[in-house]
Amino acid sequence: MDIRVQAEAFDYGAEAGAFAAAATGAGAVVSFAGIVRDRASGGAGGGAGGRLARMEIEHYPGMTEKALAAMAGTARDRWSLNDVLIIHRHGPMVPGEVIMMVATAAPHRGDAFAAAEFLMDYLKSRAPFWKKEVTAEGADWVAAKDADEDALARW
Amino acid sequence: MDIRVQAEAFDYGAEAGAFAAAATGAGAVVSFAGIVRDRASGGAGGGAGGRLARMEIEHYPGMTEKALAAMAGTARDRWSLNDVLIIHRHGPMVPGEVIMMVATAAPHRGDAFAAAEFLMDYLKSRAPFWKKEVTAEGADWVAAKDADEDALARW
Amino acid sequence: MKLTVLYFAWLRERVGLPRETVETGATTVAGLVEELRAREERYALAFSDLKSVRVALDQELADFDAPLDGVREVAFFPPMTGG
Amino acid sequence: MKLTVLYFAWLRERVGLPRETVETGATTVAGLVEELRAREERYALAFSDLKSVRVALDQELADFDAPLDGVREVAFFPPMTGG
Repeated sequence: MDIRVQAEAFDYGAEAGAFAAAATGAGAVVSFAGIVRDRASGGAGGGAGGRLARMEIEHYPGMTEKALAAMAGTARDRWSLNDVLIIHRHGPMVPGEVIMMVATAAPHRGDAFAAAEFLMDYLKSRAPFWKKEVTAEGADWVAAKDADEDALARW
Repeated sequence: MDIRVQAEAFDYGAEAGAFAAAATGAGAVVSFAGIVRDRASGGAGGGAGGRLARMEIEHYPGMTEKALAAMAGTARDRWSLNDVLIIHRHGPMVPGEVIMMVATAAPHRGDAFAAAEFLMDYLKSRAPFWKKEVTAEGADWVAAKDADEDALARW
Repeated sequence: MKLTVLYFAWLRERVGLPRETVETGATTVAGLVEELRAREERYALAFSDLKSVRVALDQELADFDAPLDGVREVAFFPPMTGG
Repeated sequence: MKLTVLYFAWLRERVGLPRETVETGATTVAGLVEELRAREERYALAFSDLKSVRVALDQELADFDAPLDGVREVAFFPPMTGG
């Protein structure tokens, strides 16, 4: 299990490849990458906003690591997994940059998919990160979506 | 959309990384890698079998490419996707080698996950590939699992 | 009618060849299977349990009651195990 | 009782600082919020809509009616938007 919270950019392909290569005995690896889009989310409505100049992610040092470790632990208790990787960046980043990734390795694909989706749903709404979007019109905190909160109900 | 059926090994990390980098405008990339396990599947029961020496995958040249392209097309019709990648190997391979990968890029993570799972479920039971496992005791064709057939019902 | 018939995986092994040209009067897949079964023991063995046999007509999955009208390539194989 | 209080995202911006030490007699999070609101307009503004405020006690998510007994660090922030 490997959990990293960092300002530095990372190489998604290299991380996903190394994770899959290290997952001895696993038959299935699922990985997710979240990427900075080129349009702002458009506030609470979630509609397409203006062209995004950059994104800034604030987090709560200390709590972030604990929250991610707890989520990964829950995933390992709940599904049959060989390994879990979470990397999440904070600080400024521009469109096209990878914000974060989650990877799961399991003997069977159902477990790998379910655990990855579970981690993403919890990470969206229960890990202390806050996104701010900067466009030509100014800066705006991204509003949490009801759909993201609702997604937790399925687990 | 990129679909490749090949005997040659490929670099999962490099492919996943390049796919994510090329997915302009996507916020979410999901990738799946299927890896040769070190134990045989144990026949129709699906229990753990003996130590796997190698796996051989037979396919139906011509139909394979058409079937994968049709599945990818259905996924693009059904979900909002920026891009789809499928690579599937045939021929002999040893434990730890990557058999195949699927990657999906979408504006939102729900679409990327659903499309990747849909493609995996269809690929398992509707693409003309057949796995043979070779152990010290001999060679055996992998039996299709009822669970894989049942998984199609959810789409 | 002349058809190219393909066999894959254990069907190929039981029949003993990967492809052959078959001259048939059958109008459906089921009729073709009956003709093949009647030929030789190895065909009878390959087609002994049709629940474990799938068929594709011109590279599209089909049912055993599908007509062979206009078909050029018939493939028989076990349930697929890709991924 | 002395508490370290942290603010994140727009709560930090409205309050105007990321952390402070607060001397309080409140026994619950809700009591602490009332004290802060009464201090100055910027606090009243930050806590004007509690439906948009989340709280963590010693780095664990908590409710507004949670007791402050033994707590050393209280953090206020908007709903999280990670991933």
